[in-house]
Amino acid sequence: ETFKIGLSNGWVGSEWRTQMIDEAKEAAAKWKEKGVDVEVSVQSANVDVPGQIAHVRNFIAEGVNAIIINPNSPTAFDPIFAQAKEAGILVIATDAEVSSPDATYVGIDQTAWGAAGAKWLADTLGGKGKVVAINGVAGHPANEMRVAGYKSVFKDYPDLQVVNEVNANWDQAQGQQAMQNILATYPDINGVVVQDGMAAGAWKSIMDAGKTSQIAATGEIRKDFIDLWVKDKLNSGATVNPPGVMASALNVAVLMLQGKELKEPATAGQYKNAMYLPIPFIDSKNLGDAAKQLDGKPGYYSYTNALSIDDATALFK
Amino acid sequence: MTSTATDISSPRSGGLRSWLERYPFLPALVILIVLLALNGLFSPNSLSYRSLTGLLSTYMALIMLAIAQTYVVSAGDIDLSAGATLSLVNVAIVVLMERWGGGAGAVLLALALGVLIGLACGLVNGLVVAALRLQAIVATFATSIFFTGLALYVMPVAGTPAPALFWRTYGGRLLGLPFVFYVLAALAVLLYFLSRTRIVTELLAVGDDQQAAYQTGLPVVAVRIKGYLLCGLFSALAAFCLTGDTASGDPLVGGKMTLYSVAAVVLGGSALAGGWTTVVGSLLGALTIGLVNSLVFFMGTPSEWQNFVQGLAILIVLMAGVLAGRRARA
Amino acid sequence: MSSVTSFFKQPLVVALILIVALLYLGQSLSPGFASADQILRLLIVASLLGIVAAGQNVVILGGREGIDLSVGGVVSLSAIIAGNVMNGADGGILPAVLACLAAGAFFGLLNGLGVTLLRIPPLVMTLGMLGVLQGLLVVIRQGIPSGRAAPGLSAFVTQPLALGIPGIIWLWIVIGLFMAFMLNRTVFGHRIYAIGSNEHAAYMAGVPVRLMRIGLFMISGMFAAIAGLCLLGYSGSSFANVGEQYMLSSIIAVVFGGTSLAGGKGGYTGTMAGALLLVILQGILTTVNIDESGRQMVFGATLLLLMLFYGRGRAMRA
Amino acid sequence: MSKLRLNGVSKAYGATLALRRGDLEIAAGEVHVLMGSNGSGKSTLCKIIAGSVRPDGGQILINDKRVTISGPQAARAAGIGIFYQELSLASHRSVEENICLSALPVKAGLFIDRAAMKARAARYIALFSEVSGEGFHAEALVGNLRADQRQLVEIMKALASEAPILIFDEPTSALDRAQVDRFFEILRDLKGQGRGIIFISHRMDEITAIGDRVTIIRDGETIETLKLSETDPATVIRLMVGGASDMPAARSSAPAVVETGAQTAISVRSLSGKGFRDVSFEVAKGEILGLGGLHGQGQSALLRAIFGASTVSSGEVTIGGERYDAKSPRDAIRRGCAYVSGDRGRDGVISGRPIIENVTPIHYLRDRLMLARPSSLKNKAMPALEAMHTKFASLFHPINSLSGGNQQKVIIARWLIDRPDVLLLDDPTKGIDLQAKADLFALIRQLAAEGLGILLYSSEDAELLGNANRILVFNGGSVTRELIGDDRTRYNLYQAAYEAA
Ligand SMILES: Nc1ncnc2c1ncn2[C@@H]1O[C@H](COP(=O)(O)OP(=O)(O)OP(=O)(O)O)[C@@H](O)[C@H]1O
Ligand SMILES: Nc1ncnc2c1ncn2[C@@H]1O[C@H](COP(=O)(O)OP(=O)(O)OP(=O)(O)O)[C@@H](O)[C@H]1O
Ligand SMILES: [Mg+2]
Ligand SMILES: [Mg+2]
Repeated sequence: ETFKIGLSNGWVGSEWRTQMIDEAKEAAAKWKEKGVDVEVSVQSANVDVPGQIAHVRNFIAEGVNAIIINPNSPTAFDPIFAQAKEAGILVIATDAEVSSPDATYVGIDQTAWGAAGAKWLADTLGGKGKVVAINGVAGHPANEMRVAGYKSVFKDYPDLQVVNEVNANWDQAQGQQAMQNILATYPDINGVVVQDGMAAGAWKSIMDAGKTSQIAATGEIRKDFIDLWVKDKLNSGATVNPPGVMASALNVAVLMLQGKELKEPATAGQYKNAMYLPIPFIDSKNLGDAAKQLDGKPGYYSYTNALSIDDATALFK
Repeated sequence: MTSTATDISSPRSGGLRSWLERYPFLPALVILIVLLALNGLFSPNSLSYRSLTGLLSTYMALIMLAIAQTYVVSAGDIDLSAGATLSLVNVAIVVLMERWGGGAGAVLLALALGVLIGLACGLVNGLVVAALRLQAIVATFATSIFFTGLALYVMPVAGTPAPALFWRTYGGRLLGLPFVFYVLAALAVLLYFLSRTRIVTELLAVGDDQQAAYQTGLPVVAVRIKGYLLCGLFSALAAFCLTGDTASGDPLVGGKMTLYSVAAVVLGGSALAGGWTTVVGSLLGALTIGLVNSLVFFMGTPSEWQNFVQGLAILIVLMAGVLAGRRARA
Repeated sequence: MSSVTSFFKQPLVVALILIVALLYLGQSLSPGFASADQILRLLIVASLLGIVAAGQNVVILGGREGIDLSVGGVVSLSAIIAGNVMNGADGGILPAVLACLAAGAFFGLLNGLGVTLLRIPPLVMTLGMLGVLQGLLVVIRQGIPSGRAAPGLSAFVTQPLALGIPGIIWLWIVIGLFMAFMLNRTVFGHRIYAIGSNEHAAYMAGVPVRLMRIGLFMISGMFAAIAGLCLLGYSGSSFANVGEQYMLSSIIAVVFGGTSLAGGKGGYTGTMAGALLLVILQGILTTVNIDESGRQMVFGATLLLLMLFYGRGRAMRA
Repeated sequence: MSKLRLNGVSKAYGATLALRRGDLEIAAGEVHVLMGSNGSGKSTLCKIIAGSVRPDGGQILINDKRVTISGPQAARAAGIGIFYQELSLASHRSVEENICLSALPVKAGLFIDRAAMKARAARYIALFSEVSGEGFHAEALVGNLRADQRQLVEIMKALASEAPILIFDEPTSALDRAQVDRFFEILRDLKGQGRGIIFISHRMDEITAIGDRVTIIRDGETIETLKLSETDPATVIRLMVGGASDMPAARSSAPAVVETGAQTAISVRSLSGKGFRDVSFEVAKGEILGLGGLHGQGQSALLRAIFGASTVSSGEVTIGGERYDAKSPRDAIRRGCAYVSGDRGRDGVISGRPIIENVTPIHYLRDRLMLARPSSLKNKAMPALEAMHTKFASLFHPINSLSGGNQQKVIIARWLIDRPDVLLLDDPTKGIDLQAKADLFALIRQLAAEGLGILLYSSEDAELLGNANRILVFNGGSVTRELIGDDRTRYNLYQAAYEAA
């Protein structure tokens, strides 16, 4: 059996994205051992939305069997996915959900991701105190879902007060600067909900201000940060959005191409086309394990996990 | 007045040079044809009727945006808010179409309002740049932030779908031909008539030497504002095309397109300094960007090198465009 | 009387007045904003921007629509190079500085060659170079083990060095003095203004125009590289796209400082104030609790409003 | 009834009082000459009438009715057409578009009526068809034209306004004799049609040839209006410079030929390049070699090539006996060459920068300076500026605050700080007033006497005849005649220039 799968990534501004592609390629290689020839064809470069639509067109022209996309927009691909489907191509989105009924989402539930961090923080703070949130790019669906996630949790903690929410565009330095400004004007905060790489920045500011012991904040999953976490015994908890999501999506895609059917059809999420993967969580309890997994990896390498072929097979009839 | 002319150059207009003077987009056309050929070489499928139609419909938005940019560049200005204007119009028309029920009437009314919004954005830019005399690069960057804020206010998160009527029309066929061909034809007619208008000549004269144009008696401020209005208009049209192709609203969709629109203008053979521009060139330039991206893929570039090769290819094509364009004027 | 008004029309004076006003506003909106500690921290952030803006400044002063959009890419690249060269060890700081400066100078050289030999407009050349740099970042990150700052570098950026003031702020002050001296008291500085205001006349007066312009882009690349190095010290570890935010903000800082984008007019002292102004404004906007859409609208409108104080073009009618 | 009357118009640029009290009265059917030394406010006055400068006070009356001119557009509507001293052309537009730009003919309210535009432009182009030179046609891009051709376009543009009041601010500064003659014929025609014409020139012969009345402006103030037929040049000049100061030396007799045997300063052998070919000559130390002929016959091109600003295709140049191939002006300057261009806007003025930075760039290079110490630079700059009698408030004021002529003096002064061996003068007096010209030529002769070799190209015959020891007449890019000794007459110069090449 031979399957040709196109991987499209429209933004290369973070190491997480390159790791995502690498892991997906490795996953494809693993299928060889099972006698399935999975050939991946990758388009990964900074493009605008039309540019990524062109990615999909290129794949259609190339005649791939399936397309796995980390989309630059949740909604912009509806017409082109329809065309892909017409051409008999399986479309799977990962990392960010898409509205197209012609695609399946395989990845984590970003709302649950946001909620998990918030839950940890609320419990850590004993359900009371002052909290600030440092969010990603306003208007970006993944960000808005995560925001909705933490809001839904904090709603249940009346003594927990969110005093300010700012956006630092998923940029570590901007996260650091935002935290610094916040610390100056809200010297008495107890907790911070912060996403991804910005967490490293925020923690840097917290440490520079000498407030490491007074503040609990969510963390992130790169080795550099985990090392710091271990060394300075930070009061942190990190929800994991593993870069392995695309590898998971690829395994699911191959099984679907083989004509297998999901035990539970992918009907979750706001667009009723999602299949959610489990979301790992790192806190003081399993920090050691996480650190072990990352041992010997470069500093920007993210803690990861993915559905193995067997895990994925188990999801199918 | 530091013109590039020297009084020793012989003012002969021979062969190639006079061709280039008349059709400054020729180099861009050559580059485009070469890229098409290369794409076809690596992936014959990419030259199919279907693929070419797809290329056109996907890059129609960038084409419109590049043309929008060309009009302000003509007058020696620049608009870094073109992409944000596109986003704003995109979310506004999607929200309006949805609110009004998505029927034909609603679609047309929303489009009409979209044009007005584009014009309004153009007017704001024109006022701050020409009337208040702020420096175009920074002032339009500031307005781009403002417009993005507005777009986020109108639609806090991407997601609202456009009515099927709208995008099915745009992506569909009419009398056996893809609808984008009609869009292209209409665009060609519009550009032809615009090129014959007084305003375009006046924009170019202003871009050439603003003080001289003023002393000649041209209403420089009004002319520049009109340039921004044209830019706003075409940004709105770009938003229509994008909405047709993406069938949804996204408050951030245009952000990355601004710099590509500037690149497309230069690729096409226009002088960024103003006074010498070609809308046809900008159209070709936008397609060139699309083809470079595809070519990098079809050549089989390893994924980690794709961004680099793409950047390098665009830089090289930019250089080629500028060099050829300069030959035309030198 | 007229000397009083002209005093208040100087960009630097305007910027300083605005800085004080903004700090006051910040303090009243969110108490604690103008505390000494916070001002120092704002100064650290401003100095990062200010160092990038120094290079941007000379390129803009040199005219011919001079602008360097590739600074963001160079900042990122330099942070990554520095992180790997020093790899968390103080002994690696000096080699890292040299490596970064070399890289910055190299890409500046490429920009300069494109602009002078091929006569590509700077906006286009440096925009293209930015694309190349972003691609290069992806490529080199692939095979790279680490990006950690040396403790010495981090301390230099974030910890007090002398008189309670961090080293990076001292560095910025030194750069400010150096720039003022270079622009006003050296032949090189005068020549920058000369090529900025009338390139051809400068050429006819024996100024090595191309060499100069290549030099300006190299200076810009090197300042961006220094900023990238300091940014690594600031954030502790390097990551892709660290420098992205400096592309347009460095230009805004220069414009806020009263330098004309047309070239040949302006200076660096104003730019320093401009950088500080921008950082304070962003700081205030972070601390006030409003919606992001509102924040962006306020930010955009405030930028426009502040620009009204400077950099307004000449009226057509004298 | 007067077509145009100005009463006490004034204008200050910051601290500089450009125009103190401008009074002027133009009658129908006259060519009214404005005379005044550099910086006396002539251009300012014209620009006020044309609406591109806002006056601070005073009245403007057109046909005896008080008007407010709010801008160039309003001026046009009020019936005023103008030729700007610094031109107002769009270099990437064609000749015809430039001519019609201010009022492009439209049809259907939107579209340019190209046929109408072509027809209109053709009328004005035809006026100069005999003298406009090679490469001049309706569709040529203005940027591709020579300086004199561009000036013709500006003239056509002014004429195309068909305005009852026409202003010409130094329209002839780059024109050759034939072009000037043609222009004057047209002016006489317009006069016949009853237009009121303001004409500015620093050339006395032109003024007497075309003017009816002259208004003299000194230091921004109207001094007097005279009928030219009732006065003589000496009176006019006396009024211009003010009673006290001495008159510029009356046209001195041409200097003698430098005796052979003097050392050679520069020698040029079979030099060819863009715009000139096979030019050979030698200039002795102490000699002033004139380059004559019509405009654009290769004189400028030759000087620029020697200076390294354009390429040489064959031949050689030696300075002081040494082979010299300047690849750039920088090279040339290092080897003791100096070049003064008449096109100061393009080649000279570093606009917006202080006067001191405009005087010192050559000194920086010759002395290989790294640091710029204001005090020591000032000591160097002052004598050079004083030698030119430059008027300025302070060395640290921007050069733009000076009038055109004074700017030119600053540009010349930059070459005098460190003495060059060879001085190339490319129409150096363009836009300089009579007094300054006299100063300049006195200086040039003195420099020659000190042993410099000087090459002088001038579009004014009198300057050549009065100062050059020898004159090479250029035609079609090569030297067609050499005038020595008593051959140096206006007649011979004229004849050689017009000979078919
Ligand atoms: N032949 C020329 N005629 C007029 N202007 C020129 C000429 N050559 C160059 N220039 C102008 O001068 C600028 C710089 O020229 P050029 O690059 O030769 O100087 P440079 O190489 O820096 O000097 P040098 O050779 O002394 O080091 C050009 O961009 C152009 O505007
Ligand atoms: N834009 C300006 N800014 C400041 N001062 C100016 C400006 N234009 C002219 N001036 C000053 O106004 C005065 C008159 O200048 P104007 O150009 O009218 O002189 P002019 O009589 O035309 O001289 P010329 O014969 O040299 O052309 C001069 O002293 C000049 O310095
Ligand atoms: Mg004048
Ligand atoms: Mg050179």
